[in-house]
Amino acid sequence: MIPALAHIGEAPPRRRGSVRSLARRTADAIGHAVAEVLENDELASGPGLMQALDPRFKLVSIVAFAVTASFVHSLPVLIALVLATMALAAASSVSVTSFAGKVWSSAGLFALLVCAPSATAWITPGAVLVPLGPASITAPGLLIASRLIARVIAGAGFGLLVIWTTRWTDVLRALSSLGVPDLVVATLAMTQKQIMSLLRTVENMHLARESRMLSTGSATENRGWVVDRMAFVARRSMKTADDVYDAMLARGYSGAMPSLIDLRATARDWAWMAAGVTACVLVLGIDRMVFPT
Amino acid sequence: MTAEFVLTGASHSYGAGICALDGIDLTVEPGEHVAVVGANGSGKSTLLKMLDGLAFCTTGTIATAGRPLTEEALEDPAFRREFRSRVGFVFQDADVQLFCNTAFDELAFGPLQLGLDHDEVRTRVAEVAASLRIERLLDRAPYTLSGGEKKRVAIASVLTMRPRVLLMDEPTNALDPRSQVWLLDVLDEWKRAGRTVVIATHDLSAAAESCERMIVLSEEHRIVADGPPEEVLAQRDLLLSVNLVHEHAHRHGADRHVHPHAHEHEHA
Amino acid sequence: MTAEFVLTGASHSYGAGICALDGIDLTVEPGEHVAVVGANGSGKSTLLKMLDGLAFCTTGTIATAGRPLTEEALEDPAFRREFRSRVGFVFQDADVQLFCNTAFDELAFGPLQLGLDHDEVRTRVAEVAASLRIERLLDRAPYTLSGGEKKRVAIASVLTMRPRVLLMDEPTNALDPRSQVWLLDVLDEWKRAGRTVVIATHDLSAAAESCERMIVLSEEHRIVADGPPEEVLAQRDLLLSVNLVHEHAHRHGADRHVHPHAHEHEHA
Amino acid sequence: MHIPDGYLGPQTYAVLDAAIVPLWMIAGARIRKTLKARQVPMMALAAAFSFVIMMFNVPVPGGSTGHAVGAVLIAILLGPWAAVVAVSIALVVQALVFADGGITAIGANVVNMAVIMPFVGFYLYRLVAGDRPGFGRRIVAAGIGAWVGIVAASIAAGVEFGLQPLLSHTASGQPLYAPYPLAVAVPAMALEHMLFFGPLEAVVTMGIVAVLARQDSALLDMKPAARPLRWLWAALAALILLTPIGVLATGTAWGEWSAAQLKGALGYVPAGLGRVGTLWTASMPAYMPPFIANPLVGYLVAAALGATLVVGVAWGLGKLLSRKDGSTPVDPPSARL
Ligand SMILES: Nc1ncnc2c1ncn2[C@@H]1O[C@H](COP(=O)(O)OP(=O)(O)OP(=O)(O)O)[C@@H](O)[C@H]1O
Ligand SMILES: Nc1ncnc2c1ncn2[C@@H]1O[C@H](COP(=O)(O)OP(=O)(O)OP(=O)(O)O)[C@@H](O)[C@H]1O
Ligand SMILES: [Mg+2]
Ligand SMILES: [Mg+2]
Repeated sequence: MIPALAHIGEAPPRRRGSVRSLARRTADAIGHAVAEVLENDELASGPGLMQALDPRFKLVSIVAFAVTASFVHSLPVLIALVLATMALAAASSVSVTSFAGKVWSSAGLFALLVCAPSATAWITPGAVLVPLGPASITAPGLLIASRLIARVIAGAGFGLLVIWTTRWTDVLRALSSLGVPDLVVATLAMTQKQIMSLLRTVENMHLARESRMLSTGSATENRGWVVDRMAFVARRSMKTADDVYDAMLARGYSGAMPSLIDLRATARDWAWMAAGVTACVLVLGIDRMVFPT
Repeated sequence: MTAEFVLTGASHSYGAGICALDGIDLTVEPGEHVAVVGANGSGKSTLLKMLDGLAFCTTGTIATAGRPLTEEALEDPAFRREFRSRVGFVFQDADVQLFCNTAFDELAFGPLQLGLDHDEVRTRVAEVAASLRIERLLDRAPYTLSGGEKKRVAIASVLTMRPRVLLMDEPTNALDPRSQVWLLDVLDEWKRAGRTVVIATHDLSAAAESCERMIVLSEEHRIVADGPPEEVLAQRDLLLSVNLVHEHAHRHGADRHVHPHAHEHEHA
Repeated sequence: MTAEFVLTGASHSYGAGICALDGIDLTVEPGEHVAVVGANGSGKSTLLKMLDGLAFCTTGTIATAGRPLTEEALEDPAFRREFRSRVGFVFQDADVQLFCNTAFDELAFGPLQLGLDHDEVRTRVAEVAASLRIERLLDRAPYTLSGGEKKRVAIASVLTMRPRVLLMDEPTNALDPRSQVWLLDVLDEWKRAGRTVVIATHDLSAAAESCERMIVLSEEHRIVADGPPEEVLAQRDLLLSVNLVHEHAHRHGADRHVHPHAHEHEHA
Repeated sequence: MHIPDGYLGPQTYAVLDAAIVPLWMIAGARIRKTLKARQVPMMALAAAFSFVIMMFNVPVPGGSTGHAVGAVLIAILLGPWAAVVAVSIALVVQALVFADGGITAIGANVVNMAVIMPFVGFYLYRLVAGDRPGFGRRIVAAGIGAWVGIVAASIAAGVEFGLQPLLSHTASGQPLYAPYPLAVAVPAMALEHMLFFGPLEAVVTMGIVAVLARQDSALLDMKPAARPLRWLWAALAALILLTPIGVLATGTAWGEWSAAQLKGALGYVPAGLGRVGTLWTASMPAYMPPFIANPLVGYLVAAALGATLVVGVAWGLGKLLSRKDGSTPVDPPSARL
């Protein structure tokens, strides 16, 4: 399940007992998801610290950050990393509340649910902090859970920040100039386009059905329809892929996908790089020296 | 008699601030035939989708037959049934409208939804298929048809429901001349039968012929003209200002028939 | 000078015995502007695809500039390059033709494949975008555009390649009247510049204006008429027999301009 | 089942990340041969399809909805190697565009969902479907393949999680990454997928295969059986065998756990992300009573399944390999792709 699309099926605020059709809900959710990606493009082209960086440097940093965070063991340092992502968000004209909300709803909440039992005396015995009978929260348990949650939201937060501040086309450009084979980049590029057009197809199929559906349909009916539609989309997609390939051929496609790559690293990018390397070394140093586990 | 559709200050944006319609005030009376014209991207398709309850107002309101047309209202099974069987919609892109495995299923989908008995469904499908000359396509999968064949199946799939209100988005697109004439004949018939039609089109002369009212959308997504087609089309400066027509139009082009008899064979 | 295209007994079937073209004999000379007309499903799109080396003969042969145009021939990189840069194709369905992430990439795709340097590519894109009024759409993803905007991007993406031969499948479909006129003007320009154009269309009057030769395909997928548009369009019985026009055509409809001045305002 | 960053320690993700590079190269070379020039649009499409299939919400009894992964279906339609590439691309796009699944965990996610799932599912499908033309049997085979495929993937994910406390802990023994031992993680993952997502995957896969069998049976022609790599199966077998060893290693008296404990642990299902809450309240009572009450049973089922899987797969593999290449009924690979 995709966090950005996590509301699909859950659907936007739903009154109890309301019988919104599945079609309507799916169409909405998908439309919403597409809009979200579009909004992302707008944010990514706006002003801000991260937006101004060369996408190649951002891609490298995302890996560096995730790896560094994975080596950190101490809770204070992990919390510092979380705060750092928030500071970066603020510096990139991202609303910190919506950023934190997104991180929590996509990764944090889930990590919390997963870790909750490990914070209790069931899984981790130890000094009881909050006595709740068998569900008492223990000190070592809390530490274990917090550590994992902090690491997860730090990683997810930085990833999300890079995604929010980088346009997909720039990600592709960066991949290509970082030496990822043309064929792979071309496939990735087209996948995103195909996803969007498949989404459009699905959305429109739902709309077209909606416009001729007199009732919202029973669950069984909807189930049948959904499975049937997936088969339909599969078959039609095969034809579409053929047509698209023809269209590529018609415009001279010969296996290579050159693009107008114009990535020029500036002093700012190198400064970012230097700061990033220093930060990683510092973080790991402090983690191991100041808070040995 | 209550109006078929009433829009007050209706606007629609596609997320990210892409505005598609801006403050539309419009009343469509039962039995009216209204043509919506405008440059590409002016918001015609969005307007029709809103009338069909597929897109909703970002601001403003829209009502049909005296009831608000909102997402919640359509959740009421009775209203939904009444609305969906009263209003039919032909999409601009036939490809996206066709979601069944065969053209036959496509034509039968609506009538089956209406709960008609199977013989009646078969009769309707056969009738409509014959009038659109698509009988021999009924067994084919929609995505293997030619562009115009798809369009015909899309139109047929709405006609089998016999809706009282028809929303058509560029219905003559991709149709061959004969089918275009057939469609205009059908529109004439509907006018006599008192059905309501709202049609988005780029064929100004056909719109002028088949509709008694024409609405012009500007590139800023607002209504800038609304009246009988002859009057609207006479405002040449207005049409030029919304980029609907071209200064060369007299020499040739799609709107050349606005003044169809002003020149003699200069293009032959 | 060798002919641009020579077809001899060319046929095409889409598997399962669905015949789309049957024994076509046709020669297109360089600089000719040819209109292909026919009822829906008569095989116009298939013919254009064959001319563009995207569909191949089931029986018969097709040659371009003196060389056979087959799947194997196109595997030769030199020929392929020469052919693809010489011939451009505007698809009937803009949606399948647009496969890049932004309209800008779409316009730049062809020139980049030709190996032009980046400044040249940018100049071409800017030029074509301006003439089609799509500058403000360049950053948008094709799937968020309106029907006509997509069509304009599709046409633009071929024009940036500056092909010497242009195959266009219903290019004016979905375009607003102003853009339709613009396209006809462009066709005129190309005629003067000696470029070859083959265009499939349902707009008989526009075809008559912009082309000096018209080919009629029957519903049996054969060529039944080939000559100057005035002569072809005068054969009313023939056009009726291939279901291209309608008997009512005099009253109204898309082919009413075949005899544009024979009646006075009876439809007003 | 998308594993985010932070759950797996460096030892685990580094190994898995390194493992997928050769896998991708082999897969790339294979599809290059069969798909030729069409590979870009075709792979893009398959990837997009696997992405979108995860977005169709299927109503399941109990008032909730769920979605499928589709890896086995793609393997049936395009062959297992194509499925490797397609699902991998979908996962990479999800990570890079939607921040779903971690950057460091890409290797783990690819191994689970893009390698183990399609290969296990596909060969089981072939094994059960046999060479006979009947579509009924094919549909059943697809369902079994899909169910086992997703369960196998979930067991792999469970093993990856369960290894964390063994591999990385503080001096005092506190786990640094995913906190639950194999004995909790594996049955938790496996149960959830056996009871909930597995049946869903099977229903969806069977549904689509059934529709295709009726309407477009050419799409179901047996794909060339790309000769699977022995080491892949060895690795899989090792993973499954590790499970009981893990139990011994942790030495927990896990038969004494309460249902509530297991319930908490079951939260380990990233695929149920954001839905976990409703899932418990809505569908748990309907699905789980007999099993949940006794985790021992659950674990035994998982272990038995793993063992059956290994044996079954090995048997199928032997059968396939003993058959000469040419005798497998295949359509020319380039015919449709
Ligand atoms: N992909 C396909 N698979 C099977 N049959 C097809 C396919 N595409 C077209 N056909 C059939 O081939 C015939 C010719 O189709 P074609 O698209 O060339 O017609 P056309 O003249 O372009 O029609 P239109 O005016 O509607 O665009 C039609 O009968 C059509 O049904
Ligand atoms: N799905 C979408 N996402 C974002 N923007 C959209 C979407 N669909 C349409 N738009 C934009 O909304 C505006 C109105 O589009 P609409 O399709 O209503 O125009 P139209 O008048 O029907 O044009 P056409 O004559 O080309 O069919 C356009 O600017 C278009 O780019
Ligand atoms: Mg439109
Ligand atoms: Mg056509």
